[in-house]
Amino acid sequence: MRNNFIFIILFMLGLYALIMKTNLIKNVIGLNIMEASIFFWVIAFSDVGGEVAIHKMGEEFSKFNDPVPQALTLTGIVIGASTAALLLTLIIELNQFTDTIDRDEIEGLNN
Amino acid sequence: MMTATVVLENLLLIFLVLCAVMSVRFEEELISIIFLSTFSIVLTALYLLHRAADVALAEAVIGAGLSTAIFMSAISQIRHGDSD
Amino acid sequence: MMETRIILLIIVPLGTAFIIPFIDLINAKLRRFFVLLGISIQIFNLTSIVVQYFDQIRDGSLFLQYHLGGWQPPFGINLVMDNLSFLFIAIVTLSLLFIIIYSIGYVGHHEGKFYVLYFIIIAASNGAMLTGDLFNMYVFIELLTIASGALIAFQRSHPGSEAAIKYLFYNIIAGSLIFFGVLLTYFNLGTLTMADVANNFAALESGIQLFITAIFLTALLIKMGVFPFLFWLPKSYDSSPAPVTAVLSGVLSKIYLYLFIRLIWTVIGFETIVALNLNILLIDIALFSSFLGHVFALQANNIKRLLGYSSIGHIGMIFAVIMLNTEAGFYGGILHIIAHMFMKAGLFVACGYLLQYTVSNHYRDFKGVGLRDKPVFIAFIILLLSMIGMPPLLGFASKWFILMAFLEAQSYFGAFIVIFGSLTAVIYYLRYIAKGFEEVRLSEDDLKMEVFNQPLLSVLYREKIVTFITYAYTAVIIIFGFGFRFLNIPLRMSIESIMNVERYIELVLGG
Amino acid sequence: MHKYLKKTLVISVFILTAIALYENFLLVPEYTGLRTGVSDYIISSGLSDTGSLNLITAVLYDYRAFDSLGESTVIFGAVSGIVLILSRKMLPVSSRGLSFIVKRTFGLVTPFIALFSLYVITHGHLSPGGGFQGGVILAVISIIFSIVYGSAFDYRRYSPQVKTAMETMGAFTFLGLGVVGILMEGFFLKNLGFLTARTGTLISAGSIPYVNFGVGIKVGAGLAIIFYSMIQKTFKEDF
Repeated sequence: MRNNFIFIILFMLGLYALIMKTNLIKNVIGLNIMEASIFFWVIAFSDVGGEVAIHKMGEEFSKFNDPVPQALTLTGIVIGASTAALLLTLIIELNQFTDTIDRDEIEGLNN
Repeated sequence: MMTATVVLENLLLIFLVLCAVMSVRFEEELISIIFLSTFSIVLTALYLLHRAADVALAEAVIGAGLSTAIFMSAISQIRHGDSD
Repeated sequence: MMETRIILLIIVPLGTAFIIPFIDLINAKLRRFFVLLGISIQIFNLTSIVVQYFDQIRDGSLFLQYHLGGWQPPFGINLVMDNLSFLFIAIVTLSLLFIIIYSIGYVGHHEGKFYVLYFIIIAASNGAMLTGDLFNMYVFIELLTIASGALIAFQRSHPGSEAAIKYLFYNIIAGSLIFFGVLLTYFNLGTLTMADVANNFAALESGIQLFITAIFLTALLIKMGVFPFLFWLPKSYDSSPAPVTAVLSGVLSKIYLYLFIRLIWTVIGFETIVALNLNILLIDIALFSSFLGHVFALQANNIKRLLGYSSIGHIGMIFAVIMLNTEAGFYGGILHIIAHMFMKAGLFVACGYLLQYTVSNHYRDFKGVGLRDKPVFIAFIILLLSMIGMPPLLGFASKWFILMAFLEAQSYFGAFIVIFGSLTAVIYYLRYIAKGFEEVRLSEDDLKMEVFNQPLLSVLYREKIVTFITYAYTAVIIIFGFGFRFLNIPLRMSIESIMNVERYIELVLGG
Repeated sequence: MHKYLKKTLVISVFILTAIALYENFLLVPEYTGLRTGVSDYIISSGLSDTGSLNLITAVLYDYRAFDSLGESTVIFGAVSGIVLILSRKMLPVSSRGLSFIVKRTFGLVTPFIALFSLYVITHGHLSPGGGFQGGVILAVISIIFSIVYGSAFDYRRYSPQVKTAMETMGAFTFLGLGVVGILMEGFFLKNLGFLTARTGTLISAGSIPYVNFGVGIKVGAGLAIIFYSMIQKTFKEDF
């Protein structure tokens, strides 16, 4: 319940930064927050109050948290970081031509 | 014991939202990035509270470490027309 | 039936992509050898599959699968090749082969990096079409996004980087929505295998069904460039180099259409869509998007942007006709996917070569292009006529079937859009053909400009390669235009495999 | 006026989206009431199937190893794109580094960071961590070199060519283990049976430690290249 609220707040905040801010770096930050909100929701939702999903030597296994969503989230985090890096590189490249990172001042981004 | 965890979690959640709001609100990019890094660290703590150790390690290393370094190197390369 | 060769369709291009940077360190001249080696192994592999399973392809019972790591479907990842994915893999591989031969001379700088990204696209498109697992599909979609995003900015020019930034913003949002949808599906059904999801999806509550379906549909509409989210598309088609535009328009949008068919018919199930009352809404959105694409194309003053808007029009039309869920609709839709793939890729390839004689892509600079290189321009005209829908060409056949499907379903707005598209296409294409044959006298300055617009590195026989490739596309259009009955059997069989979901589920989960 | 109209429109769309999301989340039942076929199987027999104590590593490198191959290819594609885009730029270069004290301190700390990354990589099947996390820590060493000693030092120690070779090596370790799986066990990326040892020891869990090692090297070298090309002109044009 609480986690759903946090997810919605963070997702909307990321979307706000993505759409309303004109600074391109801010847009990438918004994208990061948006992705992080999804990852956070997945982890919080899949927490059933069990242990970390690692067996301990010499102990019987007790109740574990679901390992599959955690593995998928790990993949998602790595993919998100590499796409953000590519995006930032392109922003550096665009800045070499325009000397600005304001979206409104760059005509080509608006048509 | 149980209530202590809940209180800690609530505090961390409030701090998480606060960091995200700050990161979006501030106009200066450098401050935004530092708040984003703090956001990742708080998120790491929350992942640990939710007992997802691998994801917490990945978020600490990638979100708070590498992403911040890449963001920093990006803003260090960016020229603003009026400054030079 | 377990078949090792279908995994080789993915890992051979992947291995080629991995080895090229290393080869560049040793000797850059060896690079083209490895590229040709990778491509020929790929073609050989596909041909051997066709030869061995020819009978099954013909009677529609083709079903090859592969369990990665030896895990049975609900626990591990599985690859599936049925008639639908076979047809798409065959045409995508053919189209990508043409484009890579074309780009051998075109790419002036950083050839190695171009081939790395290109082979990643080959591997990822095969993977996205073969996979039978939802999360694996997400990974391959992200792979397609990142490789094509880097390729759009390949020329490192000002408009190129703008286009790539815009493309990446839209597509990363779509990617994270797909991630969210996949995880929601997993939480509700406890599985990621498409067949297992399909088996249990109808039992879910209708609110959750709507939630998951809406998320997947939003993501796919962004990826395909249908109405509310079409604004990234013309810019990225306009600003990227010619082979990349051919890949974007000819191949990637078709892969997303394939994934759309897979998700809606196999995984979610069309009955669910009808029960949620989404099908009428989607047809109307798609037809409106098609209308908008044709109207925007009328006012475009730039040939590549015009072709981009026309792509929006055609994709919307295909989308709508597939959503009719009739056999005639699928027949026309898939035939038009094939036709549009070859027409658009051929047009962008020819256009990229012709535009090097001009100063800009603008309409007024198109003057006299047809007189510089007549053979390529003739092929260009034939492809344009096929886009309009002239009778002996493949574009006519596919548009005819689409029209018949709309009339059969009594969707008169759809039939109107098909005819409206053809009529506007006559106006906006004939303008360019007429302009291309205008006589022009060149001044000294124009000649100087021409030198700067040459590609950075010209290769021996480059003109011959380009002419050959454009004529190869034209030949495909003409041959299948006369003999579109050749495509009858593969089309019928792929429609069979779309419609017969139970067989898919049974074969994946049973063996 | 036009701007205010746009702002109101966008914010109303936001509010509608938020309400729609909230309504839909109310429908999602609690986790305990959901079907959990796959995760139950993995929790109960993941250890005996793969020999890996860490079930997340078991999912990442055994049950769903093909996803990890795709994921490391995403990093590979990003590296190629970034190197391609930035290779012509004359970006400002720092080769002086920080003060003497900082250099000495980090000179002492760096070997331990390397040791920690090696620990995280090799203990992926026993404790939290694995190839991706360890690889990123490995890339941090290169970042520290660039910041503290200046990028020229980093270039002398580990030139981009060496990093590219390491990246290719890591990628081929992964791919090669998959192909060996076809040859010996009959399936791509199948856990190699002859490598199994007593559960809980360092070299156990079949091919998982080797896959981890390959991924670690690949990710580390790739991310180091990304950071390096973002702070300095690195690769010469390859024609």
